[in-house]
Amino acid sequence: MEQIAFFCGAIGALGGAIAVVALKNPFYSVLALVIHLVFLAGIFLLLMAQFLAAALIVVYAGAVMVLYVFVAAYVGGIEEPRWDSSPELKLIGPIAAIALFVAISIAIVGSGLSALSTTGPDDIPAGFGTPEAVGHLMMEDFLIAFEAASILLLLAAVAAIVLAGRRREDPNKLPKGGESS
Amino acid sequence: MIFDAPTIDYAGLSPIIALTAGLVAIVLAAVIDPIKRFGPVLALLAYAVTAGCLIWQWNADVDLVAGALRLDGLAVTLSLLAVVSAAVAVLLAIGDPSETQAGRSDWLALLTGSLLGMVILAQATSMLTFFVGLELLSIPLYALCGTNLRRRESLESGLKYLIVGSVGSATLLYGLAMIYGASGATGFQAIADGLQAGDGMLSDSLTLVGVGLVAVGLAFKVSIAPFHQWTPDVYQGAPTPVTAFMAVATKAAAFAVFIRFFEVALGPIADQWDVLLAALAALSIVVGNVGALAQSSLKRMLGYSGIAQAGYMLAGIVTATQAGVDALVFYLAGYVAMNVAAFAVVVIRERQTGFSDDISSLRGLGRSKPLVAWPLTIAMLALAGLPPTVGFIGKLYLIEALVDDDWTWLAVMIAIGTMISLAYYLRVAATVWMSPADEPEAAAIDTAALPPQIAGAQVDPFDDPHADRRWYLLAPAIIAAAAAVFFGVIPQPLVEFANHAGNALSIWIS
Amino acid sequence: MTATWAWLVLLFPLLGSMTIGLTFRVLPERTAGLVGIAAIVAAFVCGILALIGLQGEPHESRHVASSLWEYASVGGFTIDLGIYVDPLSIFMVLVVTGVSSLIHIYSYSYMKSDQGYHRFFSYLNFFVFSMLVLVLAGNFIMLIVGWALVGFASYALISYWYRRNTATKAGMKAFVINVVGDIGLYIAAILIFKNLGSVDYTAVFEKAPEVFSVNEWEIVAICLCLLVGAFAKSAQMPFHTWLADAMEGPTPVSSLIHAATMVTAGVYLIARCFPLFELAPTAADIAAWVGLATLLIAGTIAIAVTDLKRIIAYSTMSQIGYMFVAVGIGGYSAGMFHLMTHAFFKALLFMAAGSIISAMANMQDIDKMKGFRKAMPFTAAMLIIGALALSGFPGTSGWFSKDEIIDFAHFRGGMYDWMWIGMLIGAFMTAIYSFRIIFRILPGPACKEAEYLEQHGHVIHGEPKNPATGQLEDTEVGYPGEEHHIAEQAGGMKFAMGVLGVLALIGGLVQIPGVSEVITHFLEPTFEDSIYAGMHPSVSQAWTGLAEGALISIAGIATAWLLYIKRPDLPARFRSRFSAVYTLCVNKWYGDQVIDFLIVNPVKAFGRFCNGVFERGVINGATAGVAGITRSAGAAVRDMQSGLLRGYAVLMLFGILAIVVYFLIRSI
Amino acid sequence: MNIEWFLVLSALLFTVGLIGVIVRRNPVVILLCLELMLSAGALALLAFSRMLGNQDGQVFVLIVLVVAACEVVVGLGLVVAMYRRRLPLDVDEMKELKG
Repeated sequence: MEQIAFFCGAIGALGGAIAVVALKNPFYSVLALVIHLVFLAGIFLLLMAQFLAAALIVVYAGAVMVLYVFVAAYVGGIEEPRWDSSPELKLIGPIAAIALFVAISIAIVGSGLSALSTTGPDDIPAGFGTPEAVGHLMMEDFLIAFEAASILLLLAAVAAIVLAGRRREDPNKLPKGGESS
Repeated sequence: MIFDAPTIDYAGLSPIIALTAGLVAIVLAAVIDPIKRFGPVLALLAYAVTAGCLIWQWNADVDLVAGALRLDGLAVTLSLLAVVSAAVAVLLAIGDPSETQAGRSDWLALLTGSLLGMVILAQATSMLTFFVGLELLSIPLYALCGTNLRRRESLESGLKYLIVGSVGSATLLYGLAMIYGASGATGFQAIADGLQAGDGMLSDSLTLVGVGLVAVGLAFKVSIAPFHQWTPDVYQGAPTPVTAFMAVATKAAAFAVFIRFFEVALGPIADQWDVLLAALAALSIVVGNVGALAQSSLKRMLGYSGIAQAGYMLAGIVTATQAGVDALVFYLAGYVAMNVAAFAVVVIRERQTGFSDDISSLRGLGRSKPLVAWPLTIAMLALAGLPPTVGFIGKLYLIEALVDDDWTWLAVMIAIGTMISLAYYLRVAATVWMSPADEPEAAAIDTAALPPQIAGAQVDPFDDPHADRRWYLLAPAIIAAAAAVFFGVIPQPLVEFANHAGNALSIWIS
Repeated sequence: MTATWAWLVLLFPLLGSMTIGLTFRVLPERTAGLVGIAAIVAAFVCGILALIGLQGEPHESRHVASSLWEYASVGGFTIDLGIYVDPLSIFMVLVVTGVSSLIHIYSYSYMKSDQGYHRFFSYLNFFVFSMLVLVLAGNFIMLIVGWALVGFASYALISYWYRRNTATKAGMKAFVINVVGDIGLYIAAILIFKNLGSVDYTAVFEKAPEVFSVNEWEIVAICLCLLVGAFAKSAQMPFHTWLADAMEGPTPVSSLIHAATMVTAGVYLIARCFPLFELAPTAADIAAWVGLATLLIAGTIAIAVTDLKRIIAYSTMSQIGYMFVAVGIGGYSAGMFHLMTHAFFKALLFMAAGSIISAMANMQDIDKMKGFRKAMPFTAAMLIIGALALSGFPGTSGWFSKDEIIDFAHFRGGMYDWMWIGMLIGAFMTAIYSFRIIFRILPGPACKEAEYLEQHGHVIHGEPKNPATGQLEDTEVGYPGEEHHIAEQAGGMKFAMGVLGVLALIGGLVQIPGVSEVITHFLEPTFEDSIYAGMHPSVSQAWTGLAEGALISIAGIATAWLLYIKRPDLPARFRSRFSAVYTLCVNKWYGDQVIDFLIVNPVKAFGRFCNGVFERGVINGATAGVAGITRSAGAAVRDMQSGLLRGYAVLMLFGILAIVVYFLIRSI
Repeated sequence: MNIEWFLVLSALLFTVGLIGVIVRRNPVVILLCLELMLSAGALALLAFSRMLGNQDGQVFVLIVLVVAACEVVVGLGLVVAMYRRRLPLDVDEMKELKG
């Protein structure tokens, strides 16, 4: 049962990921990522990370993807031209990446860590992966990381305003066509 | 379940608290227009308080907040370096187009946030704080690079930095995950213990590949070849005050965690990674120095030179000795002085010449503006490692530490790299002093000396022909240059400073 | 007390340089010159006081190591800002400051109309300071500092006329080659520290015999690295190409840096590190052989080229070759003695050449100079004295010093006899090329410039042209100025040349075999631990050597006379007195032609070959090759930096892949 | 289900993301691919967390999600800024800086 769930999830997540890369229209790529995230959340559940699975769906597939959709819609669904300035990259890049995958897989499979070929300990504490457990850890052991992450969110908001917000200055103050090329 | 709040040592946490408070104040100030003008004052004040807290905690040696952070000599010294370079960046940014367009307070908030990331990173002793500190450092920097919204190069550099940087972060994360799996812990000390306790984990493929991926992620942040390629592009494209900040402070913070993670968490397997880091250092020395040779943009040249300098510094980690860490911190401190002097002059020249940082725009500077020319010359000589500047002593220490630990070949690489670097550093110095001034009439109106970089613009509103008389630009240049010479003649105080950092690691390394 | 004086020796030139450099806006020009002169003279006086102090010590404690402060210390490594005063360093100090004082005085007049007067004196004082740091250094780090500063000063002074393209190029070339030498020195210092745990002279020289056995590869490697530094700075093969180009600098610079002081630093280095070289005789022999090769090749080139300053420059290389042979085979005091006399007569020759070149309105081709004997009697006399001393004419300083070296090689015997023969050939060539200058420039009908000078009493003002390219010069910032100065009309120049002339003539009297061996005795405390300390040719051997030297020298001068004086009018004389047949049969065939055929042409051809194929082709080729590799590597780095983000990602990917695979392999 | 399988899946996702960064030219899609790479790291962390019975990894993943979101926000901000400046949204056209 667990195997079936895993393979379904894996195929979905991987298919979504490949679709992100393969689809020409960025709009569809965003949707593919949503699919990927949904399946990934399922895999998270298999790993007893209920809270994170929920967070992934709600925050990520929900909120962040909406941002993507907005931007993709705003800038328009630009189809990438067939012509490629450096076709060789399209060839050697994936080959090298697959080689990297093979190398990392060898490292994982070849590791002497015996726990890797188990499903993990059975005597895990009750409430493993629940919001309560994660929340406790966050407030007790990883308070600084949590606070820093919240500051990071604040800064990201500031950055977004700086970069994408409407300029308040008088547009006449800036020279027109002030483009360097 | 009972909530078990961690004990918080407020004295030890004071630098971070001060900086966070400053950050919040700056963000709030953005809303209130009358205060907005005083953003730089506010930022400098916050940095001063932070620096004060750091100096207050000079002799601290404590674990903070459930082992997430550790305030010790290494953290204090490298945080101070980051704070100083951030303060310089604030000064250099006054009146800069990037700052003006981004809205002064917002720009400063991003800068302060990045600085906060650095201070956290310098103290990080857990993978979580490590990762989040690194991202807190980087993400505001990505945005800062793009803040000169009118310039295509600026946006381009921001996006390039973001994309390549995120690839680096993802790689780092992947490596951290593997080490977490191999050691079963997230705290640095616990990782070391876990690796030693585990059965054969010290040379396990999972551990080592994890180490490799972490090395990649960190190498990316400190611009070590072959993960350097963003450096020249981003240095050139980003607004110069940001480049100045990035060049110096990022290195300080990233090297702090580099040292800590490799010497503490991965200290037990130092003989596994030292050859790799040595190879990366050597490659950086070659790539950086060779790449800098034919550059015509000063910022780009400094970018390549930064790659080479990062290679020199990485050599200090390779030794995995206290002497190596001392040498690295010493070099880093000297590097702050040299780079600040160089970039301050670049800012001055940019504003006078319509934002061109071409080396030819320095022609005849020695005659017309000796106050600007001298800091640049000293910076170049110091970067080149000529005596009697701090760069010379720094290289000497590095070489000594390497030789002492039987890394003679790497020491020789440093010597050779230094010699190659003379060619491009001295070219700049020679341009400043030897080439004749431009035609007299052009010299009178400096802005006209070079064709405006921005086509179609009659007069750039940010051009400032009197930039060489602005104290906030000139003072950093002169003070930094003076420091580069002073510590070259009397290096002992800086040696003590570096020793303070090295001593903090004396439990872990010889 | 001695140490205090030695510190003052260092202080004055530094102060002078800084004073002139910082106050150039307010200080009147001539005052700047005077400040410069005063600083060096003060250093010279302090040098003498240090000498007196040192001589007051008992023989075995005539060395003082003094440290001003501990410069820096890290771990087990301390660097003292320390000097080492012993007879050798004081000897060098006196030579450097003495000759520099005179050259400063010369420059005071010679550079009068140059626009960059302040700059010149500031640089020149800075150079002297650097050179003194080099010779007084008490450890290898200070030595490197001095070494680097000297290179930097030399670079600045060669490209002093920075609007001259050729000058800036020459400066760069000199700098690059010097930097190669610096790398050698750097690596040597690293290795010394690694093996001996210290960089202090005293500690290093004491410990070296305990740590190394003779000819152990490590000590040989150290010495070879030192030699790379020495060869580069002293323009020995294969690092010699920069010296001839360095003549683009003002003549006083050529005289001071590229004849009398800086280029002898390599000789000093070997003499200073003799305990190391005696542990590595292979390296010492290499030094000697390279010196021999340089002296021969540079000698032939000097016969072939026609640019006045370049002839003297090649002759400098050749004479330094002698010094390298001397210190390479253990004749340290002979080498230092030749270093001193060479400083006298070579500085003198350059000064005289400068005077002539001024009169020629910066023309440097000796084929165009003629008949200056009457127009410039003083310069002519000085030129002759210099040439006599250079060619080792009996009684002059060069005779004593050069033949001491030659004789020492013969005395060592064995394979050093080959060096002896080589050096005798070199001495013969020296006499030829030095008198080639004399016979070309002085006698005969006056050329246009000489005639003008004779008739009008002042020098001709030609169009300022670059002697190398023929382009018009920029007199504003890039030229000796529109007005030229010659020794006959400028007191400073005359004084400096006069003093040096006297020294070149009689300077050798301090070291007459069997009579007064001042130099040897003076340097004895330094070299008494040398394994060659007791080895001296006997007095009779020495005098035999001197006699040989005298013969060779006179033969060389006679040959030069035959070639450059007699031959031009020989045919005419014979045609008028004898029948055409006789002339053809006897004199022309058996006289000049034979010499021409047997000696002159081969030598000339060889010189041309050296100059052309060897220098341009091989050496420059190698230099260009290294530069080319660096450049193409730079191009490769820049090509990879395509701006293409995806390219960067691919490179990163390859980096990650390589590291992961590396660790995978390690984990097996 | 053995932990190895999860790890191999995460390696595969990492690779796919990396390939995407290399072959795609639209910056928005590249940002999506970066998400993939980060989620691969998150998956590995969770797998190890499960394997070790240690929840540190879960907190780490939460932080990673926050970081990824922030990266996206800044990245999209830059994309919008470029679009406003009418710069081509194609990383191959970003060749102003090179050499």
